[in-house]
Amino acid sequence: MKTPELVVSTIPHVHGGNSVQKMMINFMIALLPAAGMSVYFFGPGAIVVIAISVVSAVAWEFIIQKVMGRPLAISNLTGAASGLVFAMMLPPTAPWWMICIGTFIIILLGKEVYGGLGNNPFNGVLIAWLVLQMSFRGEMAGWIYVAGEFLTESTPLEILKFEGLESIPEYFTIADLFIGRTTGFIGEVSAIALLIGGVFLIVRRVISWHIPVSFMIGVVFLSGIFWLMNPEECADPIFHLLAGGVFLAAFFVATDMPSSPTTPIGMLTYGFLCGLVTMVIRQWGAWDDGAFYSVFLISMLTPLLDKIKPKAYGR
Amino acid sequence: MASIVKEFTKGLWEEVPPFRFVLGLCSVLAVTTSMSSAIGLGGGVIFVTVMSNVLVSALRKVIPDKVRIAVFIVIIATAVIIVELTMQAYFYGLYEVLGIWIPLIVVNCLVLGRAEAFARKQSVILSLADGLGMGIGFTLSLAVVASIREIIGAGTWFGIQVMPAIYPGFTYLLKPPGAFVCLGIMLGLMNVVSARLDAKKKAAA
Amino acid sequence: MTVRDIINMIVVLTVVSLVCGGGLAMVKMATAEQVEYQKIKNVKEPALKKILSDYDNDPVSDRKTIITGKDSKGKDIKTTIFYAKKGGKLIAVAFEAYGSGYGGPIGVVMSINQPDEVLGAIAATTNSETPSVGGIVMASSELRDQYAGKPVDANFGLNSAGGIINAISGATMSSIGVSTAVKNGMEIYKKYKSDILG
Amino acid sequence: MKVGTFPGGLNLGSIASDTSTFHEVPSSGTVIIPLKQYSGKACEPAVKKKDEVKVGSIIGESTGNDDASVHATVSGVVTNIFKKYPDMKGGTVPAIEIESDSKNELDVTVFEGTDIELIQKAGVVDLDIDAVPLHSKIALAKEKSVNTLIVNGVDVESQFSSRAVLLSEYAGEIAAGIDIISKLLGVTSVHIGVIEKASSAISSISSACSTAQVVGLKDKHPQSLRELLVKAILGKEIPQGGIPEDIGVTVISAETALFVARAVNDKKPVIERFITVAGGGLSKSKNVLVRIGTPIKEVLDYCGVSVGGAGKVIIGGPMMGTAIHSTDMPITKETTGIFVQNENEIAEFPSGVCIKCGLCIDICPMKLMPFLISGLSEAGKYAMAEKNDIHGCNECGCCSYVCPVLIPMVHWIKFGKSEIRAQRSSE
Repeated sequence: MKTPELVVSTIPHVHGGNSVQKMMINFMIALLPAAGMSVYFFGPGAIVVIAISVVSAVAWEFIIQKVMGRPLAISNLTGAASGLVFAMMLPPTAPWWMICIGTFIIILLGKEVYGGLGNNPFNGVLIAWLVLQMSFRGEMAGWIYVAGEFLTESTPLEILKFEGLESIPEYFTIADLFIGRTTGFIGEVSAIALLIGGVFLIVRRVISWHIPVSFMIGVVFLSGIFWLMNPEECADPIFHLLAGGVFLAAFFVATDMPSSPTTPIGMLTYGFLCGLVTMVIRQWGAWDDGAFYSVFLISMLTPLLDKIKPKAYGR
Repeated sequence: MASIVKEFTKGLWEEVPPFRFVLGLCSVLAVTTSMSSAIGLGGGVIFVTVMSNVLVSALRKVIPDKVRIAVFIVIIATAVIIVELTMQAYFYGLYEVLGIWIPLIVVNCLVLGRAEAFARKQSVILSLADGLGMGIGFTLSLAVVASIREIIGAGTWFGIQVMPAIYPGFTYLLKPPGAFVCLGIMLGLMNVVSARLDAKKKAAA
Repeated sequence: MTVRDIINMIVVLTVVSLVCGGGLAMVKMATAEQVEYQKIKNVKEPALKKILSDYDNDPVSDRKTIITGKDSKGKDIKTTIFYAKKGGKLIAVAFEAYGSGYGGPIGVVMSINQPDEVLGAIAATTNSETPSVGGIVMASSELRDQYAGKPVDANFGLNSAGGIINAISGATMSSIGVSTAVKNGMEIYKKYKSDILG
Repeated sequence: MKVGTFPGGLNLGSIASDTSTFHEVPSSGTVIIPLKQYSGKACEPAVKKKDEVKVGSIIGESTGNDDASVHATVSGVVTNIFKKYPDMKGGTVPAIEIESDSKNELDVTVFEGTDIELIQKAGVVDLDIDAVPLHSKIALAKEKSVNTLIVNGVDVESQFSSRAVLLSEYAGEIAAGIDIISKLLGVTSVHIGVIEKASSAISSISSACSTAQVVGLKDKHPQSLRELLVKAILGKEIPQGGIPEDIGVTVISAETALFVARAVNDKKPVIERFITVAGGGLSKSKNVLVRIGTPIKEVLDYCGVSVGGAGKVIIGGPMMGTAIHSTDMPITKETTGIFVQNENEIAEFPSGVCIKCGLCIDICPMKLMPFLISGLSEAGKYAMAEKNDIHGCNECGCCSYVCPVLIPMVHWIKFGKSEIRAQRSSE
């Protein structure tokens, strides 16, 4: 041939430019409102926790990938994003060594031992959180409350569980829960900030609406049944939706890609089951909040839920 | 003589029961919360493997094939009850801690496995070496897992404080999921190390 | 399979089982005494340590079992007596007696100092009383202190029944149980004194 | 006006496209005309070396049901008859080389016969992705008693605009062609699918063609595929592995109707194509009228498109087209458009580990699970891939386009399909 050789390859010849890095940047941007609110309510302690968590997660990722002889993949920002979500699930008083242990577990036991990103059957952040919950109960429950006067050391759900429904109005109103003027893990307190972030994620197509919406429907459904049966002792669905980690779990934890189903019906089932189990734990369980536990439990069903395929065209 | 040494040492590395054959895992998971219970159970297992191997090997020509499992179980159960009684008589505290796990040595697949796979076909001396090696290998594995779990989980070793007093104790490792994770990591490390060794051997050859 | 094989199987199984059974029986016999000692040492010694003091022997090995009457089914009731010695000289005896409390029998170990025959101290062994009530009775020194130093033949009933012991308020049943146990114990001591000290 | 669409698919945000009329590419020295420009078997050459031909002379005559006549597109001398000339699909076809005498004399021989014979003699094929000879397509449709005709007025890819321009410029001829075809088929309803945005195309075809219903369609890739055209316009689905005729529908493209009108009314053969040239430094795509057989190089030169040394020339669009290795290849009836990429625009798919984000499932217009099928093909588990509807894939490329870890899913699916085909044929 006379002309120079042209490049030949299979289709498609163009790419949309989507990448894990872009998704993770969007993911972290979506967490910024919640992080900002946590700094406002909990003070500089929250910044320290977030900074330690993000930096140590990236550092562990670097070290572990070097030691294991894997190609470095820090630039896809999954480590940083995991560190940020993880910080959201810690109390503002979390000691530095505990955060470092947690991020180590995220990267090693949550991701790299399975062969790296995409092969992990569970959300590494949840694994680390559960390990810390089992090991350091005291350190995982140190609330401080900075903006405004000191009210209580218990979270709304602890008050509901151990003091009863009638004590809640003494400490919190629904508006407080919505804005975040309450106790809890640094990222879970402000429902409005999480909602803004979650909607941003859905608009940017980083996550689909199925899991968060069905998660909340599950919570509202079961708490509604409990409430209708016994309005004297059970809190109403709005309280259950706003208190504790439902928003954080629904938008940022349950939607972890490798450990959640991929098909629409699978995602809807997954979210709904997460919501139900959350309420079961809150109602009858030993823990006050079940949002994160339920996600971990239901993510074991993911391979099964992935068998629910959409109806193919022409089938 | 060389074969005796070989049969003895294989249980220490090449065929170390819990990590290579993934045998006897329930006790590995259950009793490794502290060194003393791990060593206690390990001692019991050594005695039982040695005794059952020796007896099975001595009787190997007499035992009819069809009822061999029944005979093995009778022999093993006898050895286990001797261990239980002895422990009750002389190490009562340990006996209390280990509780159900001592009688459960009877169904530890390691013991029956060695009787069935090795002692049934080999001479008494070789069986003795095999049983001893396997038992010690099992005990060492227990000790390794227990050391990791006790030192990191509780900050102690044989009940003696080894970590500084400020150490908070990573109690996750003392709980059942911690045992699984610890065991999994040990299995992984064993594979990595032996793969490296094999590669070296190949490179040398 | 021939008849020979079957017989062979049966013979081997029987012989192996017999030999193993025999061996086990021997081991059991050989260790029986030590096992009993260990059991008592581990179960009773903590209670004994609470009520005996200033001794230099091992009360668990210096023990004697005597028969103290018969129960409703005609079986012998056995009581084990522990001897505390100092320099080879008997300083106290200790044994266990039972009274009935709110949630079943209450076991109380008591020591009787020798040779002056006064009550040394008491402690609970088996205690299935409701923890919040019976537990208080046994844990508080209020009841225990009332017994210390009393002579053996004092009236150990509650003062509501003409005795010398004040019941703990709110735990009358448990107090009655403890006091009955001590009373029973004193009866045993007085009745079998010659056996105990002999 | 009715508006239809299908679930899934991609809005590619098409580049600025040329909506002016077609520029004619001047004929040049030599043309190479393959004797197979459609799916079917090649024609026998009807000329010998050194024969003189004129524009419109038959050089390969259709004899059966699965071929279509081929005509000379310039006047001049046959200089070469190739037995094996490389085609863009990687195979070879027989081809005829004609050296032009620059006179462009018309062949005055007049075709005679019934409408369907005229279509066969004029060499009309369905000018879409799979160019099927039209007379055989009509025969098949009659056999299956088709009652609906869909005219595909959607450009094969979003970057192209030739069909939309054609519909507004040549509405009258297209309407006439549609009438002829619908009479031949005896269909009761006719739909014309046009992209909603192409308002001038919609208005002119609506006024020209009163019997047909014009349906507006969302500008989504791959709307031009007939499966999705049927879904968007009629709401029906074609059974997997089937053809539209199975559910009583036949789909032809808008330019086919134009050439039918010319063949039947004017007795003119198909010697040219209306195509779009896009990419390669063009700020705006360009619509051109090209004689069949013109080397692609000349078309690109005419449009002022530069191909760097390591660039890419794609026949068809960037999503579904075929990259060719040389610009010496001629334009054929199968050429749906030309898309050029410079070296730095070429997308690479180095393949990462799937992170199960579900975007490919979201986007797949055929409602498949692309990551699963491609993973199974890659692992060689073809039976399982078949169970997961590997044959339902129409290779539109959407899944790879959105994949954040750049898995070449279409590649693996195509590979899996060809392996399954190979296994079948060896059995």
